[in-house]
Amino acid sequence: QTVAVITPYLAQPGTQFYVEAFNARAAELGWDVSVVDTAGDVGAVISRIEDAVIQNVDAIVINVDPVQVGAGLAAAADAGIPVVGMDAGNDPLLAANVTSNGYAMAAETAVYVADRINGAGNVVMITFDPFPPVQVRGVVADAVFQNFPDINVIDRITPDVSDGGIADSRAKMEAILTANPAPGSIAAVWAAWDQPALGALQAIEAAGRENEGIVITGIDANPQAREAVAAGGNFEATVAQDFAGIGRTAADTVARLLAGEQILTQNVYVPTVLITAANAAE
Amino acid sequence: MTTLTLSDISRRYGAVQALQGVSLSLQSGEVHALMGENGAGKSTLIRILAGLERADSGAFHLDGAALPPLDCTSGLRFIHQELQIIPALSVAENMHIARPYPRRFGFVDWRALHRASARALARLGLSHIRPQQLMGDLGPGDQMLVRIAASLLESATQPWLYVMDEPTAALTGDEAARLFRVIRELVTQGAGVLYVSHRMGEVMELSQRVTILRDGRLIETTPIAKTDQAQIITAMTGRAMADLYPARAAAARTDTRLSVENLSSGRLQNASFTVARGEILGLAGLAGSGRGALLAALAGAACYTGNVTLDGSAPPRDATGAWRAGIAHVPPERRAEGLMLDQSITDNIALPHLNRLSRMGLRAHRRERALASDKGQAVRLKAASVQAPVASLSGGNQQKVLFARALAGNPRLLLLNEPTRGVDVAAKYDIYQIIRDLADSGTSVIIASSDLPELIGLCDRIAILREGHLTRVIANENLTEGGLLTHCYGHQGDAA
Amino acid sequence: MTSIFRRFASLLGMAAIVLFFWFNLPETFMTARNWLNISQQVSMLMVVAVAMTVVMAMNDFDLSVGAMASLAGVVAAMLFSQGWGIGAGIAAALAVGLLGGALNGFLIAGIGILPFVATLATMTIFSGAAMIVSGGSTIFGSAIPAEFGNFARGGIPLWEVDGRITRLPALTVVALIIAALLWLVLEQTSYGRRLYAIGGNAVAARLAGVRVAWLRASAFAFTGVGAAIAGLMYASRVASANPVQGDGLMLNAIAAVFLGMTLTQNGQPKILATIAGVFTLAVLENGLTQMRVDSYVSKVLVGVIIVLAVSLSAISRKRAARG
Amino acid sequence: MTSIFRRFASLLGMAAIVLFFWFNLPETFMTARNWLNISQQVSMLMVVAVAMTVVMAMNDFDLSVGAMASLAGVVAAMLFSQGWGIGAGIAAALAVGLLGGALNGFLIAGIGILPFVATLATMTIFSGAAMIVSGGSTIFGSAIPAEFGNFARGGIPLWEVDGRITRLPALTVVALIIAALLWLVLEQTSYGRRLYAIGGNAVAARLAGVRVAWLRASAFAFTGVGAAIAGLMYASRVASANPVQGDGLMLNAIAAVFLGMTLTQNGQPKILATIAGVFTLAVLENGLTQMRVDSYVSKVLVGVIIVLAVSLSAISRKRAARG
Ligand SMILES: Nc1ncnc2c1ncn2[C@@H]1O[C@H](COP(=O)(O)OP(=O)(O)OP(=O)(O)O)[C@@H](O)[C@H]1O
Ligand SMILES: Nc1ncnc2c1ncn2[C@@H]1O[C@H](COP(=O)(O)OP(=O)(O)OP(=O)(O)O)[C@@H](O)[C@H]1O
Ligand SMILES: O[C@@H]1[C@@H](O)[C@@H](O)CO[C@H]1O
Ligand SMILES: [Mg+2]
Ligand SMILES: [Mg+2]
Repeated sequence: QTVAVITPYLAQPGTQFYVEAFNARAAELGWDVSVVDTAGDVGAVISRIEDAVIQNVDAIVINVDPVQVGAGLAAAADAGIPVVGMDAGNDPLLAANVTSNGYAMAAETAVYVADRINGAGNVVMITFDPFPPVQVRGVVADAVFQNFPDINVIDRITPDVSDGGIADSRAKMEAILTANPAPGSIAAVWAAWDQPALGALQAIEAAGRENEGIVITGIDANPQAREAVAAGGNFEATVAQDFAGIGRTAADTVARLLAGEQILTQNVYVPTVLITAANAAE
Repeated sequence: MTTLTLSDISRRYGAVQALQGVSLSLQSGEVHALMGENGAGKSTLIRILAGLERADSGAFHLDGAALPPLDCTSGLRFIHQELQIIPALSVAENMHIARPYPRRFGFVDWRALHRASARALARLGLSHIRPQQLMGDLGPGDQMLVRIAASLLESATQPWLYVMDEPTAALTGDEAARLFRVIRELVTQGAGVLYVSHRMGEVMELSQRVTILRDGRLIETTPIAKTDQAQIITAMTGRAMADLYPARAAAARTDTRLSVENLSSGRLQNASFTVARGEILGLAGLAGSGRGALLAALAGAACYTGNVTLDGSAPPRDATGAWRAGIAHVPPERRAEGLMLDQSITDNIALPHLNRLSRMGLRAHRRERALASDKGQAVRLKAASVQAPVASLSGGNQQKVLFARALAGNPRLLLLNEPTRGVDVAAKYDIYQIIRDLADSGTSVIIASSDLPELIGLCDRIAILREGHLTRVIANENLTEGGLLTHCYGHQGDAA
Repeated sequence: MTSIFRRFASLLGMAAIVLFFWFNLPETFMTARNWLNISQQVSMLMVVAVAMTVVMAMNDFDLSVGAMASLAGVVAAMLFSQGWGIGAGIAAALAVGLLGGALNGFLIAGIGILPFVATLATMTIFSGAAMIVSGGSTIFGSAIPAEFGNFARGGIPLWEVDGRITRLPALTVVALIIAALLWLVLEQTSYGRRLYAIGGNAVAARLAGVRVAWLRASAFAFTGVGAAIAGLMYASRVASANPVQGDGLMLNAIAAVFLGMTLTQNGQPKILATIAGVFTLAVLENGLTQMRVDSYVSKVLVGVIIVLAVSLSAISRKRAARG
Repeated sequence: MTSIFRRFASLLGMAAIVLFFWFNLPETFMTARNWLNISQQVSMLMVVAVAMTVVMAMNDFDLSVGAMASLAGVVAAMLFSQGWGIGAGIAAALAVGLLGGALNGFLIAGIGILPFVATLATMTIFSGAAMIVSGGSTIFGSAIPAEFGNFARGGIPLWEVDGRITRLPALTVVALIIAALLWLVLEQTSYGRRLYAIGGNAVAARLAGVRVAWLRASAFAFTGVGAAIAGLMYASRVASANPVQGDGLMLNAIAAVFLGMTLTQNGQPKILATIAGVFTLAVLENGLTQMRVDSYVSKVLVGVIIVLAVSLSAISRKRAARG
């Protein structure tokens, strides 16, 4: 059986991991998998879905906001080919979406920040609204911080992610540090994913302000972030998404569909774990 | 009769006063020549007339009524000095750039376009040029003729004045003759012509009145009948000019410097000849006879077959090697093939000589500038400074930059293709003198020119090229223009 | 002759690509369905590329087309979400395209800024504006009227086999109409011919009395509208609008025009050639995906194949110049 | 005279930007620390931009620099992770830059493909190669030798206040050295002068004895190495290598060179002017972020300010041309 995995985000560490796990499971199941990366071009995902439909694959897996590729989903639906989302989003044309709970992850790190700074201080948020799974995290963190009258969000940055997310976040953070030179003037940096958290960490270390107790949190627990958290510096917490679990579960979900099963709840959540210095090494 | 009067026109570029209080009155029904040295302000005046540039001060009157500058252009047709073509478009489209294209249902009517263009081309006798042909595929002479033909296109309002800025600079004798025939025809039909040229002969022959500019000022406007060549030259240059051509060396030269056997390149086939040390060899021929091909081959700009030796050994076959071996050349198209217009005079002159001027690859700016001002002076270059961009120079002065570049290496062999195109009389005389001095010091010179008096005045021997063959080399004794032309056309040709 | 061979050389390259896929994908590649599919996939790029051809005819560039496509998409979507009708929203988006294009034209022809700099700056401006308008996120769902999204799914019925109707996709139709219009403008009107005159030699055109500034400005306005149309097509195709969704169109459009230029007589940008360029890029993507080549390897292959195709024409041009 | 005013006009624009931020951020903007910081942030872009200046002097472009920077970074990181030493890894990455640049040079000068097309194709190739080499993911952590990452954190100690040492960042030093070298090459050698001659009129340069093909090819090779150096600097700065991390450098580098060109006498690309262009872009980002301008709004502002700065010079140039 042939399955096409189509994503614009293969360069992202998270995507890498679940695609690998998906492939591993698919190999066990004896499938023939082709992985297509459109390198950030969401519109091209539609085209590649259409191409896969013409090839008459048995199933399609996407890792992109399904709302934006509706035309492709419709083509697949017309041809009766099931489409499964892997950390994608919701859409009636999607048979199922296997993902982590973004709302929950953001709540965990935002609350971690609020607790660590005792509900008071200036917080810098690094968010990215153009990508829906990340956008929801910002919404939740906003809500959490708003609920603390003494927490003040002094800046909400959208970094340029075309460089992988670290370098531009770092440059922006350096400017913010320069603009707030007094020790203690920044209490925490809440980042919606790990790359900007790492950029912020590098900026703080380069500015020689690692001893002010600025708390940084991220989401994803990618290995570089895990190392940083384990090192016990400013980067204190992140959330491990079970990327491998998402990939494996997505493959299993496809298998169930190919076996003719109906999936009842559209979202299939794979559990996550808050990572701090205590459990980072595991 | 229509009269356009320009009064008190001035124009300054930075430190250069290009025009200073010039007044002029142009009439239908006559050829009015505009003369002056390179940089005198002729083209500037024409650009102002065309509305391409604003005058700092001055007024225009058409038949006595004052006009805003741009309004007088409707009855005028312009041929500007620098050959302005669009190589990638067809001849017909080039002719119609500024005209409404013939249309049907709002869309271009290509057949009508081509027919109208063909009619205008026919008026100049250019039946060998097809309207559909690409402009870039034509030679420079033909390109200029097309531009002239464009001004002859029929239109609703018939023009009353044709303004031509050095139209013959790139033309050969017979091409020019066709133009003169049309000019006379236009004048007979009642139109006027404002005519700029550095060629004394054609001015004397064509025009009824002549206006002379010097350093941006009006010297005089006189009927041609009341003046002569010597007076015009004196008015232009401010000094009397004696002999136009330097005296030739008395003794015949014998030691061969360049020997060419069976050279074929492009349209040139199996040319054989020799040039002695210190000799000036002229190349005479009609357009497309192979003069350019011969010079390009020797300059290392084109591949060739055949045996060539320079001082006994084979010269390099690429341009870089040629310059290093002391073979300098002046290409025929100064803008396309010669100059970096936006760069300084120094940079343009020093370019082929950088190796010699620099030390271990590092540039010696001071020596470059010294070389440029030295050679610039030698050719009487008129420029604000040697650091000025070449684009700010008048056409003739741009040509002098190229000539200065070729001189700068004290070449063994100097290859010149139309070197005095657009150069004024006084400067031409200087250039001729320089060429002769170089020859006397041992340089061998080959010069192709469509200006036959120039060849006759300057060369020791003249090679005749016809349809790609070098038919003969004749000693320059008692040659006349007519005689030379007869050779160019072949024996049974018509020398008119 | 020479130019015929040169054009032939490049066409040969393109034909070789098609034949290669035909041979390797005998069942699916050379089918009406696949080609209709490709035609729909490229329709947005085609509109941007033909619009780009207009300014490139003048030897100019417009780097802002991608950002403008994104902006037009989010503007329309935003207005839809505020209750505007489809017609009004589309009209507003096109007006934004016209204004943005006119701004480019003004900066370039009026102020005299180099096209590259001016459109790089407006690219940033349009892109930032798209972010601001949309709040940085995707506008979708009930905000987008169903008819708007349905448009891209519809098409002109061609034939029916086994109850399945094959359609000429609506987006393909739009792209063809716009390409035809711009072909008429560039090739068959004096306006278009003057743009080529400017591209061939701007100084000559000015000396001859062509109103260079005015023509340049208007051509950029045209291109802005073209980009906006592409943005609307994109939004309709994805039934949503995202502030960066059109950005990738810019480099691809330029690539398509340049590829096309290897087909034309004097290396001029021409509408038909641009369309061939667009299809070359699209066919490569389509064929390589269908052959299930790894996407990274296929990226390298696309580059290599373009180099080879273009080399053919470059070498034959050199030959021609030499002999 | 005219050109002095023109250059003055553009410098005025740039000075106005600096003054504006100085005034609005009196405590933090005009500090040595902030400027050292900026110098470090721009160091990669500076290297790419000065390398780009070399080909732009010939009136050419290199669109592949960003992809080459990414490729060089992942090649070095990959080799490190396979146990290569730092020196060997860096040498290999530079060799990749040289080869890639030479490939560009060969396609452009040897085969005769337009620089835009050739480097667009190699951009795709290099980018795909970077994906293949890295498997598409970020290489980091223990794979990257600590000294490699530490290099970017180090610098030359300048002075000490309250026990805190202020350093001239190592990346800044590298960027300055490369800029100085390329300044020497372009402005003070016959080689550089010949590149400008090619840029002024390639046909005339060839007839005047310049070995155009050879010089063009070698200049592209230079630029490839420059891009590779920037990629290594980038990897050192983020202590990791990602197959797309350098991609954004390309457009910014071109923007910087063009911005710089508004400062020079005949609008020629010059190293010092490019550096001014690079700093203009960086100062805008830095100042606007410090002023806490919304990221989207600041994007629009960057575009607007560039337009204004460049307009000043364009308008004064027009004035000058008029008299
Ligand atoms: N755009 C410009 N910028 C600066 N100086 C200029 C410009 N155009 C013309 N000049 C100067 O104005 C003077 C007159 O130039 P113009 O071209 O009118 O001379 P001309 O009489 O036509 O000479 P030629 O016989 O060589 O064509 C020259 O000194 C020239 O250098
Ligand atoms: N001195 C030179 N240096 C470099 N290139 C030259 C030189 N002379 C001529 N050329 C070039 O050589 C080519 C052939 O010359 P051209 O077109 O004049 O043909 P031709 O048959 O030689 O005609 P003619 O006899 O009228 O010169 C042209 O491209 C021309 O520009
Ligand atoms: O969920 C992850 C995010 O955390 C971010 O890393 C980008 O890729 C997505 O798949
Ligand atoms: Mg003149
Ligand atoms: Mg000739």
